Amino acid sequence: MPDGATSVLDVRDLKTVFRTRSGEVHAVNSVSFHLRPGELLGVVGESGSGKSVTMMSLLGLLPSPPAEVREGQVMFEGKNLLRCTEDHLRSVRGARIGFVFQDPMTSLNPVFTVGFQLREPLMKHMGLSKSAAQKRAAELLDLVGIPDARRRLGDFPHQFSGGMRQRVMIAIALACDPKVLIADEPTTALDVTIQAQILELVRDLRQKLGMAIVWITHDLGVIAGIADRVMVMYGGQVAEQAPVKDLFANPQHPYTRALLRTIPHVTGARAEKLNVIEGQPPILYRHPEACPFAARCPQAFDRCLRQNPPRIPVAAAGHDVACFWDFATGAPRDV
Amino acid sequence: MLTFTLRRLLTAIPTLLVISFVIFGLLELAPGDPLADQPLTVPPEVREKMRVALGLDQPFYIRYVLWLKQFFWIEPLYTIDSLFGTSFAEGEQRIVSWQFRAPVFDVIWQRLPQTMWVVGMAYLVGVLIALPIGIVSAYRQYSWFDQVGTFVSMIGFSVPTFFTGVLMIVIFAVNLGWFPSIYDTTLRVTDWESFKRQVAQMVMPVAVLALFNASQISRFMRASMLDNLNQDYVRTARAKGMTEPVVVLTHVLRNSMIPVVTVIALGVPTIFGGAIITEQVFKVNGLGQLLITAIYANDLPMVQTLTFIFAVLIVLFNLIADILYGLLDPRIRYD
Amino acid sequence: MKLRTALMGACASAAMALPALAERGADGHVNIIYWQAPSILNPYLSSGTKDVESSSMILEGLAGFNEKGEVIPRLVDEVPTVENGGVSADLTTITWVLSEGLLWSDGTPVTSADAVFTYEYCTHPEGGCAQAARYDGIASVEAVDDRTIKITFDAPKPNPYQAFVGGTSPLLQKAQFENCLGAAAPQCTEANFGPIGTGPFRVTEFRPNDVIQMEANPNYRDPAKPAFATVTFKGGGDAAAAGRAVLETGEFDYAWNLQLAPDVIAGMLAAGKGQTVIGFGTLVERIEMNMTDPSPNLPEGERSTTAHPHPFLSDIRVRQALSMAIDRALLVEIGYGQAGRPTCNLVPAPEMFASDNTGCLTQDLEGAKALLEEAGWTVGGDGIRTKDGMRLSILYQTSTNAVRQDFQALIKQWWNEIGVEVELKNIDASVFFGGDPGSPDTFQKFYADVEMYANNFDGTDPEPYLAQYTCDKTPGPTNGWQGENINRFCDPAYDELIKELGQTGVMEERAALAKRLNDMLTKDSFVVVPLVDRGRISAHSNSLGGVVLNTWDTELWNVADWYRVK
Amino acid sequence: MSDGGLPTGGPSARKLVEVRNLKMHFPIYAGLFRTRVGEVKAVDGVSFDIYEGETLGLVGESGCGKSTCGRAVLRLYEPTSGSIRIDGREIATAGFETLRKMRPTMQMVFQDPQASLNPRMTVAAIIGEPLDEHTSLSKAEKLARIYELMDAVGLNRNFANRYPHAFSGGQRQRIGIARALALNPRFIVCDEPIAALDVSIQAQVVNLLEELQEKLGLTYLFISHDLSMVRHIADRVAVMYLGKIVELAPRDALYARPLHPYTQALLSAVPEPDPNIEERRRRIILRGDVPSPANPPKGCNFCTRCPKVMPVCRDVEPAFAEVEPGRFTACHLYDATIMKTAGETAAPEAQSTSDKVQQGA
Repeated sequence: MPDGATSVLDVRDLKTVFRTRSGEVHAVNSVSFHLRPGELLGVVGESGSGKSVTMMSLLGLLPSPPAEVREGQVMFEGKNLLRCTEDHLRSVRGARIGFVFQDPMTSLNPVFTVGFQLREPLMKHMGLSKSAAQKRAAELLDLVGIPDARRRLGDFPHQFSGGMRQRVMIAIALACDPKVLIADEPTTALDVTIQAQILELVRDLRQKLGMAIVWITHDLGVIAGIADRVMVMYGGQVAEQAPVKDLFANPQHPYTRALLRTIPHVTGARAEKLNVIEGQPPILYRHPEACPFAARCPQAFDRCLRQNPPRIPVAAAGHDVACFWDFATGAPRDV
Repeated sequence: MLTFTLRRLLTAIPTLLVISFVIFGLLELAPGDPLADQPLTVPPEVREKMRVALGLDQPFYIRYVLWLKQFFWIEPLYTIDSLFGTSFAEGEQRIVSWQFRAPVFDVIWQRLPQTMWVVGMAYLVGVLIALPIGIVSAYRQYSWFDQVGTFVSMIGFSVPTFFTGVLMIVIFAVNLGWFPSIYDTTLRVTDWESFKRQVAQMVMPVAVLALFNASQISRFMRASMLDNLNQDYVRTARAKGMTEPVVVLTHVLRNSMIPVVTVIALGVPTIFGGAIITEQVFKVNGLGQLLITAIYANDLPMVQTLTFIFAVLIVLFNLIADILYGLLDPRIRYD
Repeated sequence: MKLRTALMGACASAAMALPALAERGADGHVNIIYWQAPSILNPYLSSGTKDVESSSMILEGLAGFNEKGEVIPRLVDEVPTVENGGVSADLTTITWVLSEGLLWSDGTPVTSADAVFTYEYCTHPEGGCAQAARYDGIASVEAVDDRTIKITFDAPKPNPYQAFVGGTSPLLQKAQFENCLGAAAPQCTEANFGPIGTGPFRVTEFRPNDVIQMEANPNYRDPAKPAFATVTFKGGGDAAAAGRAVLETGEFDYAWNLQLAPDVIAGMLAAGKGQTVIGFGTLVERIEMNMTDPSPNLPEGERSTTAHPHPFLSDIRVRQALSMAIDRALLVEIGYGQAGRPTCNLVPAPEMFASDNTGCLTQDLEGAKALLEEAGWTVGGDGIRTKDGMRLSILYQTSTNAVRQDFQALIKQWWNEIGVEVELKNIDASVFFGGDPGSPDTFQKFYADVEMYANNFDGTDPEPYLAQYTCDKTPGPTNGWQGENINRFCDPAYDELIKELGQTGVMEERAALAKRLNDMLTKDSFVVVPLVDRGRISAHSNSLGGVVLNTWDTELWNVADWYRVK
Repeated sequence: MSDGGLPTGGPSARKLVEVRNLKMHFPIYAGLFRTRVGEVKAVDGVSFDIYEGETLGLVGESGCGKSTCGRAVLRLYEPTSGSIRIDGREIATAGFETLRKMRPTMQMVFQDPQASLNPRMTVAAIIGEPLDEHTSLSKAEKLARIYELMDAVGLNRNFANRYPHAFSGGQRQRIGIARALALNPRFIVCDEPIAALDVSIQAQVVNLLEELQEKLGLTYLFISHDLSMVRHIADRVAVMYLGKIVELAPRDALYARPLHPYTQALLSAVPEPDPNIEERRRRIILRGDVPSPANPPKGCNFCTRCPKVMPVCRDVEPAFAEVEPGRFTACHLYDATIMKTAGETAAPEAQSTSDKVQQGA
């Protein structure tokens, strides 16, 4: 694993717990990952796998209570974001790290103009005057491909279509020229043709601006098209992590494999019957002592039920998996 | 918005005509006699003559049409006359109260100031204390502040004002002697001394009514804030690095105020309706007391006019509430 | 020693006399509270007590009544009588002579023309005058000269002190009300809200059903009066709040008519800020027996009419038994306390007219039972008496009022004890007393066997009051149910006596006749069963002097004599 | 358009559903007196058949009218005009009682299993509700039927008395399917039944639907925006754009060689879960947004975004016609007369901009 010096963001052993009436839910369990400058890290997983919660935990965006970030370290620009002041955190949020959320319909404040919502971070973090912020806001809208940007600053979110709103969200996230952009399912709520537009836009912006991106999604298709590296999450843990082609070509975790098999394609041969992963994802009321996927895993053996597998590096560079089973040998790994 | 307003005003006309007819009819059908409070020593022949003098020998529909003409034609003319010194309404019969033998509108104008002062002030005070309480209660949901607020507003809402009013009189007027138990409607504020007396006599009725109003509105405010605190755009605002005061008092509050403002607007007509019980308890003798004494005295012109004005205000403030909604919420566009 | 006593006596009498010597307006401000708020200051347009009493501070009649019911002069030097020649021997005229130099509060002289005008004002056919009865039987009112007013009656008038006497028929200023005759009367708002009068005070501001501000009348005939310069007359609220404001917080000086439970008043008095005053007049709470059959089986128009005598209340023994079963002392204790006293008389006062009838004051349940037995009513299996297959079952109605419902419950219990079945009914006062001929629930229609309410008479002379029980005043469909003989009592002997009373001028004889008439209705026939002589209880602060409660005129009859106790 | 012209699922197949020129317009009122100023043409003249036992996929982007179309086919809306025949009986104009009698044969599965299940009813009550309404089974018979249905959709019988909130999204959708099956329907409209579910669960529900179809001989109208899922479940696929069907073809033909430019763009926009394919793929990126159905463009509805737009497209509405056996499309590119007579002018206008992102104005 690369050391922190070459990473813009380095997360170690993050652990987040939700306190609910029926007890504590361990949503994120010892998650570690890093983000290199300019790279796009795709984070894949089903709902409840902890992918969004992990990212929200980084910058204290989870409502507390009920959420509580228990352990871990988040190194960003030389500071641990989990131990710094609330003020410092705020100066990072929206300035150095931008966020784009899933539902552009609800993520913008309906009663303020798009211009107001764009100016806010500019005035706060960059100290721009209102008119300077307005000018920059128009440039940003222009950048994300909204026609007639200057005039549209005076419009309210509901006057934009879903795709346009997501462009506005991206403009807000990019307002202060962040080093990192965290995009939480940014295209899930959009139609495929609009999704294609947004993906195209992001590719383009990466080239222009060069920020690192964490892209959370459940759609492996999107990941295949956009990511440099992929992290597969399950049960609040990282199941597998690999460069994108390596992951699709040589998935090491039974869950990754199952996931890939489940997805129908629009091209190529059509399977007669869809593959399914039987059962339901777990809700963890305790810190996992066993592999969280064991109950649904065709490869599971006794060790999986006793021990939670650590992340084990595999043959290819930068590929690791949290599984005791080795598909290459068809036998348990020797670790 | 303009056509919407015009259309609503146009549809209000038949509505109000029906309302006025229904009120008139109900009052007509209600048992009772305007001369019932005259002593039994007044002989029947004299009573009969008094009834004729009141116009009670006319059939129902004639009296209704006469009232309509007086309300919609003569009274407005009379107002114009008194404003511009013209004499359009000269010689025309205004709506005359049976109890006072005086024009109903003169008495209403006379009563309006004390009602506005006490009931209006109570509403204003109620709103002003309700909003911060609602905001803090919601932001710190289930905190001790919220629990106390919930308890107090439950009390304020459920304990009737004739109880709290008399309790306050017994404590503060009878035992402590701080405030007068009887409101002096003739007091004119001319200097510091009379201002202090005015404040002293307003304290108790305003406190009683404000508690009641605040209980209601703070609950609305709290519920509305809670609804909005969980919205996605709040997370967006935090992700932009906005401080908590900005997040709560700008982003959340503006949205939360939309339903609350309409509730507040809808409550305004109740000010003009007066507070029948509280006015009786503190002898404020405003519009509420005017209405209740008119009902007791079977003073049909007064009851009819007051209830109809009240109906007009309700219709009007419903419209105002709708317009406010449209103004506050850019998503709502009438027409 | 003697000298010292004499000196002390002189000092004391000087102190006593002090208020009388005081100069006008020296005692500053006085606050009066009436929990019923005055709605108009013209008693000719409303005879509500609150309106008559409040206006009596401003408007005055030629004469008034004192606390004993005697006629006292106000705008005249002497009350005309047969003796002094002011009343003609044949009782058909009365001549009043105004005092010299009388002025209205606006400074213009009071003349006999004002009296003539007042008569015209109230007798105008379209005016709807509430006091028209005060001017009944008058043929003419003439201004003989500027100060002399001569009233001529249609027939001999043994009690000529009705027109222009007392708070209910004051003098109006012709100049002010000239354009307010007949149909125009209600439109003269300014005059009705601020009449110019001769009383001790004049209006500075009137807010109907709220408050009246008054100041001393600068032209009041007694230059030393009134002692107070200004008055606030507040209306509204309830009797408890009014009592509290005088007796507990001391914000007000005088509170009218505290209709409160006796223990509540006692609690307020404990605060030590004021005291109560009580006066008894002619207001009698009574049970009226229906002499006709109210059965709902009868066709409408015949129900409760003289066409069908009552099936069992026509029997005097039943009526008497019902009266005997009542414990009046207990009723008083529960309902009125010091503000009531038991009575057997329809006319309990003034003293000279009150019969010595006290036979009903002791409850006699056994006697009542015996009487019913004697009348042939025997107790049936369920404890209710029957006779010839008819059950002794009574519908007992009254208006809705807490005290009346308490009375109903107690009386029902007593009547049940003597084997009478009782069904209770109460009706909203505005309907019960509303007089609507279309309503079945008015006290005049009397669609019940017995009913309870209170009534009294104006002034001191009971003649018109007793005259209500003649045969021709029976309410029925022919007269639109307008008639005061509620019981449908009809006795030619009674009618004869009434006629005789109308021709008798000598007071002693009149009193004797009135007593006989009273007895005929009560102890001789038990058609009217009086229960309680209801007094008035009002309160004043310890610092208000000169208050004398008067039940014959308005309570504020001597407000000119009120003063601040120093 | 003749009935015989529509594509067939097989030579022996019988038409179960025949929809002809169905229109569903919602009026827009405005002005002082609320006069009708226009209408939202949610469904604007669609025609299709569904053969017994087949699945017709109806795809399109949000707002294209596919859900409205599905509901109108079941007469959950009053159609503005057009004819709907199910099993030979006209339902577009059927009276209330006739309709009620036909309800058991046609059912619907909704998108949001959370919102379409009454939270205060137990699973047994929800599944049994249609039985109360349309049958007169005894209590025991009803319970037996409920258990049978729960078995059929893979729900544990022991959970019959639980409330919907105790179930996961996939299980709730099974409850919805069980309810739809209660009255032995022949035709089920599945309105985005998997949109709210996770990928792994989607596959479970789709498999269940397929199994049930096989076992019970059901006919589906499967409405979805997920082209890959439709490819899996549907026999034939209809593509909707702005209230109209732009292309209707057998599944394999459509995915292999889409004819209509919109279908082409739609398919090219679906990401493939394979980085190697993604790298090579040439995408057709459509510009702008879908026009408002209240104010559709003149001519072809797709002319505002079409990469192959020709002048004629802005004037003349293309007819929905069979261009190859079993393949229908509404596009001038396949209209021989227009392509021939227009010649040069008919050439696509702006192919070069088609695969570029709009970078602002």
